Amino acid sequence: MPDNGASQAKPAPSTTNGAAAETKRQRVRMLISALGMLPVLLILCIGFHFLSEGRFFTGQNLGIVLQQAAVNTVLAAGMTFVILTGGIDLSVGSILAASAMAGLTLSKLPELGMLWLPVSVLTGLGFGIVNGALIALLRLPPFIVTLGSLTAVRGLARLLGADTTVFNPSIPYAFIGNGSLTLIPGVASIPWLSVIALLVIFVSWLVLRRTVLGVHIYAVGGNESAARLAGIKVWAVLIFVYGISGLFAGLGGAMQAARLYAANGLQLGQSYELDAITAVILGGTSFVGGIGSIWGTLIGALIIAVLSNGLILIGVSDIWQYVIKGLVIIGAVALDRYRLQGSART
Amino acid sequence: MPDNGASQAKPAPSTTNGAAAETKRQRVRMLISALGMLPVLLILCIGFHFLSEGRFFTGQNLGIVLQQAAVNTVLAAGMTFVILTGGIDLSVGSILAASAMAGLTLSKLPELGMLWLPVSVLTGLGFGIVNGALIALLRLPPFIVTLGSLTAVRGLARLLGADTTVFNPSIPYAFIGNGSLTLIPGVASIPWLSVIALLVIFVSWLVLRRTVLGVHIYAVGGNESAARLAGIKVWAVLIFVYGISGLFAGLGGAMQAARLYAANGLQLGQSYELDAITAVILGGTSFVGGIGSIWGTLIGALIIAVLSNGLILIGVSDIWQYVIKGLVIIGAVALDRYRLQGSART
Amino acid sequence: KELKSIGVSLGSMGNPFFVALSKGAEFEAKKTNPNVKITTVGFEYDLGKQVTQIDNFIAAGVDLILLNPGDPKAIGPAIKKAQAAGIVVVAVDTAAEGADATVTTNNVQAGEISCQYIVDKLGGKGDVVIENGPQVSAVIDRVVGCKNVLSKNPGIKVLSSDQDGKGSREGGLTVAQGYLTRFPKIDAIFAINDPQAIGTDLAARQQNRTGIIITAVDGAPDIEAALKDPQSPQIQASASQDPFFMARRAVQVGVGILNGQKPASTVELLPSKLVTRDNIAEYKGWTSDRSQ
Amino acid sequence: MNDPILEMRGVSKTFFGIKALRTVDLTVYAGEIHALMGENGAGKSTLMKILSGAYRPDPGGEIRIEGHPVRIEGPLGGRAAGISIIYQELSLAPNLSVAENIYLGREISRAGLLARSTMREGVGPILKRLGADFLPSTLVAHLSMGQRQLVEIARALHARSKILIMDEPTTSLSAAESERLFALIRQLRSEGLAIIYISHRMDEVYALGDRVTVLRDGRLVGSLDKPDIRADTIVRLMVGRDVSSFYKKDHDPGAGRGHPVLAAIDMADGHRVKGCSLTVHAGEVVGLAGLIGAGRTELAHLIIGASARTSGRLELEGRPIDIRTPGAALEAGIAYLTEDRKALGLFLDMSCLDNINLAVLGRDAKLGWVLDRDKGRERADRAFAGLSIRAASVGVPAGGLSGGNQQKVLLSRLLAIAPKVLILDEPTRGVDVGAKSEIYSIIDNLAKVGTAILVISSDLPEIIGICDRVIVMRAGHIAGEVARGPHSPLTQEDIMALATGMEHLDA
Ligand SMILES: Nc1ncnc2c1ncn2[C@@H]1O[C@H](COP(=O)(O)OP(=O)(O)OP(=O)(O)O)[C@@H](O)[C@H]1O
Ligand SMILES: Nc1ncnc2c1ncn2[C@@H]1O[C@H](COP(=O)(O)OP(=O)(O)OP(=O)(O)O)[C@@H](O)[C@H]1O
Ligand SMILES: [Mg+2]
Ligand SMILES: [Mg+2]
Repeated sequence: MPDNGASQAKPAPSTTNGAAAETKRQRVRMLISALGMLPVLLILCIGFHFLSEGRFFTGQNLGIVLQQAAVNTVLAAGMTFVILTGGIDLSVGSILAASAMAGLTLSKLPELGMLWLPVSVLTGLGFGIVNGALIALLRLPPFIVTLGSLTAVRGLARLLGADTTVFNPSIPYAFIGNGSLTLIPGVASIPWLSVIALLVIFVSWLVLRRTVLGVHIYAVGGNESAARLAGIKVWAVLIFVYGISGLFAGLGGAMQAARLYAANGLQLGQSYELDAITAVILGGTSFVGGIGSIWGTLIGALIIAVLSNGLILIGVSDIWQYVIKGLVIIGAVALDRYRLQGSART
Repeated sequence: MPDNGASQAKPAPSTTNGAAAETKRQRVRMLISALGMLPVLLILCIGFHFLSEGRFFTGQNLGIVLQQAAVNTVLAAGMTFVILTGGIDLSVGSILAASAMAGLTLSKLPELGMLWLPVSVLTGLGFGIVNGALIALLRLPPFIVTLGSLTAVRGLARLLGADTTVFNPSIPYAFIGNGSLTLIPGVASIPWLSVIALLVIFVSWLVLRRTVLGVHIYAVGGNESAARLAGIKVWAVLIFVYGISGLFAGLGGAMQAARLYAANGLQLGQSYELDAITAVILGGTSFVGGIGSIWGTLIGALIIAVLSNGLILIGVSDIWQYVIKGLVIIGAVALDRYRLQGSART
Repeated sequence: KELKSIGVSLGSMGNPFFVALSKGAEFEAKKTNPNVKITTVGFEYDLGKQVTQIDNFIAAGVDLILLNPGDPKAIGPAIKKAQAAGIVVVAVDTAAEGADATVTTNNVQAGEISCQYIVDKLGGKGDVVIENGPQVSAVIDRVVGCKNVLSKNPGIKVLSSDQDGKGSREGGLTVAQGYLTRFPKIDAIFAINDPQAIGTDLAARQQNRTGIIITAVDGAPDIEAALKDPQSPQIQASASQDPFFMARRAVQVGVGILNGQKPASTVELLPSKLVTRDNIAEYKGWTSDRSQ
Repeated sequence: MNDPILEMRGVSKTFFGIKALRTVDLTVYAGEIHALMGENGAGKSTLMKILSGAYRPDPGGEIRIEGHPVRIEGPLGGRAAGISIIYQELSLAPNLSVAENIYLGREISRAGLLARSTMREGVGPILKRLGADFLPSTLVAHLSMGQRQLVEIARALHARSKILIMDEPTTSLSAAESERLFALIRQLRSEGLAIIYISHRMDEVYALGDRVTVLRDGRLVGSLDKPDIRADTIVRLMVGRDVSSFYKKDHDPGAGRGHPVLAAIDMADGHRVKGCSLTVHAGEVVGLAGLIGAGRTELAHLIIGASARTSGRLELEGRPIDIRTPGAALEAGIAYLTEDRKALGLFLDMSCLDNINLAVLGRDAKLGWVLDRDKGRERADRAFAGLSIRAASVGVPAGGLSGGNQQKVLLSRLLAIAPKVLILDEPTRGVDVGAKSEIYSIIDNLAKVGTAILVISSDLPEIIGICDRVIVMRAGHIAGEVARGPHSPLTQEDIMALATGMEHLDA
């Protein structure tokens, strides 16, 4: 058998030792690229700390930052799923508003009040699945479908409250909006909103990196027609990711409702989709699909929250906040590109 | 010459006649796909005409629709260039506002007042070129760059007017905003705004379809690395398309300024980018790049304008306008997809 | 207690009204303490964003928060949180539940006088359009005021009140173009603010429609110009507010509370005055010198 | 001979610390066809991309053209130096027409306006010479792989350069097209062009090559002149050892031909496939031959449900089966290897590990969902060893591998399924001799254990070498079948006669 002999005669492509070392090096490299924006985040934090005369790194302020990042983190996690498949979901802000409205309206009914939280989340899931079905089954472009539902669901959100603010100061589970989980009594505590956000990130990571479905999501994003030919049910994957995005938007709506005790169909969640997308892209996920990680998204969301918090903390005027935010976003990506130039990514 | 013999032995691949017929068939097919949404537009118009008891197809109302479509058409034309290369420009609304502010501020100076129009347009061009340079030279993702300038340029627009509304009731060239070009005295006239929009579309068509640059734009969108290997200066093409998008946004700013005699750095042009992108995508241009036509964009922009105008005309309330607009946008694309299913496109 | 730093959260900083408000607040605060630190932010009508801003103010350790509440009731919990951190909260332009004090224009009354002007001019008979705007409480109040007056006059027919002019010239222009095509006869239009009124006028002029009475609320600089402009005779009145003074009052009240002086009433309503083409010459406007 | 037209001296190239080329020398004369050979990943394409300006070489080397040292700056520099190239990976813009692609970067314009009709006319002669059956105005997206390759060739020829580089130009051409191309190449040689020709097909190198240069692991290992060009010498230089039997066919289909496994009856898509029936038995390797555009790929797509059929039915092991999606085909045990590995096969950004395991993830998973990463890793390591895939590790993205290695990764995915029916569309396209013989022996071994195998190939020697019988398609129909009898071997002539429709003329 000459062919077998052949493959033996040749030096094995890589010894087990070499392979292990290589894998390790690759892991480190992946970690670096996943945590790509971490240096930017740290620089921002330290900068704000000094400029605000030491007000940034206080327990209270960090709690506020975490809490402010929470809703956007949850939306961005859903958005990460969608963008990994090469799609986009513009409707998360509207879905968030509609879910919050549905939840709050229900919470005012005495018997069913306790159900408001699951109802909120399921409302979001429902809208997400409709988006997904239109995209996956009718093969419509995600941008148009979710732009359509951005508009239509916003209308529904307004209808739900008859265009007024729905308010319920005694909403059940209000603690998730404003309470904190005590880690060490009297010393360290973490807002429930942040706990939820971190859980969402963790679950997303599990799904994306530890399940078959996760690989399928990356595959659909990397090469949809190859995925189809490889036997992956592309339509199911697409419905799943838009469903998840809707679900997380619904959860975000519940979080906002618990935080504000109120919701307004017109105002709530306006242009949240831009913040969520920004977090995802800052986190290194590619618009083309197939490349990216959920940890990057978390860091992206934190950067946005730190930026908003820090600029107010150091007393920058509203106008200049715009200018600086815009420049920092561009600068962060430019820095990242520059940093990666030496490494394996092109 | 053995090769010649070979090709003669085989029946000639296609006679000249056959070739001409094939070309013609292809043209027809392209026309159909370019005008893809025309049926939807017509259905909408006719529907609104009946529902509004014959108020839609009046000379005056058509003039209003054309006028309302004008600014979005101009923005969408620039967006078509960008999307054809596979990019996106989210900053057009902000650039429009900044250009209008710059123009209006200048128009109040007695000596330089007449220069406001070119200054507006050039302001837009300037911002566009900055966008393009960041994208082409630093290789940053278009979404992030233009999202950054969406925010930063908005801040600059507010700075220009010190955060108030700048107004000038006696702005030079006001006729382009509110006047009409008389075609047949007393019978037919067309708003100057629409004349400008149509000119923009025509020029865009010339550039895209009749110049070398146009082919290069399509090539970059179709296969960027192939374009690079063919010696096309991809960076120059990218700077050009973002520059054009900025230029048209500047022109849009001038049109708005002349129409409203006023501009407000914060409010003007808010979320215009979504309308512009919607027009482009409704018009059949693909987000992937390389596929699409400027005529489709025109029809897309008209659909949006007809929808806004028609819903007000038949007295649908604001809330339901949202719901219906969203559904019509999705429905239009779905219809288009369905229509094409039988034809050669896959 | 000295006023060292103050946080201001207003609707939208691109609106001249809020700019005037913030200037008034700055003026009064600087008068109290020249070294005061003022942070002014716009919440773009997003309640969540406003709550976030209040959190940030708490973290930054301000003494006084001046806010234009995103929702009169729903902002309550956030206000409580600020108060728990020892911060005085004063609401301007819109009342807020639980605030230490509120200083606002009487928006219902503003809507009333603006529409009363229409009724008077029409002699109690005619077709009127209420050009609505974004559903925030000030706008809702104005429309309520307007409807109060119009409904007392059976001869007045309200053609429509459910279109959103987005509070801007452009929105007003677009909506009015639709109205003018839809209704061949309109006698008067009440726009919920000045930019919408001007946009409405532009639409009417474009279509050569005359004889429509347009009124609004605000008394902003651009309506001042329009009321003086012979080319826009259809814009006839605007119920003025005085944001500069309103903010000054709010800061005064707030400083008072900081120093232990409870105001007589938690809500201070500033009456609105109607500016018309006749009395425009006497109108001081938002930008006139305010150092008195 | 006279002075060389091209001299490359000490050219090196490093990709992120990995040396792809180490001080390579290459000398090419005008009027010769210079074959460049080497295993997958040896660095052939990289060397040529340096020459065309697509890559910048490491500092230190030198390139001389007609004796003058040149620096080639970018693709335009390559063109200015008189070099044109057909890239191995097709580099066309699918959204542009054939003419626009051929003229890309060198468009003709008059008064600033594009002269489309002039361009269309300008490419007519060259397309005719290549025997292309499509129009200059056709969109490239509407062309099949083979037709696209003809466009690439037309583009390179059209540039009228001194040095013409062809990096595996015949990978998707059928015998007739290849022959026409060879005639053209020979003619260009007689016109004084220098042609650098890269191929993994020995027969082409014998037929064309005046000289052969062999690369191994980025190093130059030798040059052979015409008289020395023999399979054994080349192969020994390439792989550093002997590869004795090339085509491998040990399984015995003859007497003990198994039961029919796959039967496709009257398949049609109302378009390109017009009623085709075929049967493949267990343990049998059936070839599917035909000219490009005959509809072979399309027929395979119909069988696995990748495109919708308008008529026809399938039987698997005698039972009717309804397959509408590739997923259903895989579940039924029908695996398909695509001819277009970049667009339809691989996930270039994903690791080789994921690419190899993709189809069996669900089967391996714990609790039905949770990835079994150890199993996946083992499988990938086995595939790497078994097919001697060359890459830094199983973790590197598949996009970074050389073409042949990518093909092996893709093949590993299908083998992981252990299918009943294996449809291979151009399985050795762009694969080096060593790997080819490995793939042939894999096919042979699968046939031995009873797998039914359908091989679509445009490489006739390959079809003849490994198949038991050959079905020939022509213009969407099954034109006939050529069987291997005890005394009548398969011949290229019989197949070509069916493929071109010449058998009627003979009769
Ligand atoms: N752009 C690139 N980035 C990183 N590595 C590369 C790149 N291009 C080629 N390589 C590596 O360089 C080596 C040589 O590749 P090359 O494509 O030149 O091989 P080849 O001889 O043409 O092989 P084949 O016969 O399979 O086409 C391979 O190890 C390949 O992985
Ligand atoms: N995506 C496509 N769009 C339009 N036409 C196509 C497409 N793919 C193939 N064709 C056409 O279909 C016909 C059959 O193509 P197919 O690829 O099935 O043939 P084939 O015999 O497999 O040829 P090849 O050797 O090129 O693979 C060809 O004439 C080709 O022009
Ligand atoms: Mg190669
Ligand atoms: Mg094929």
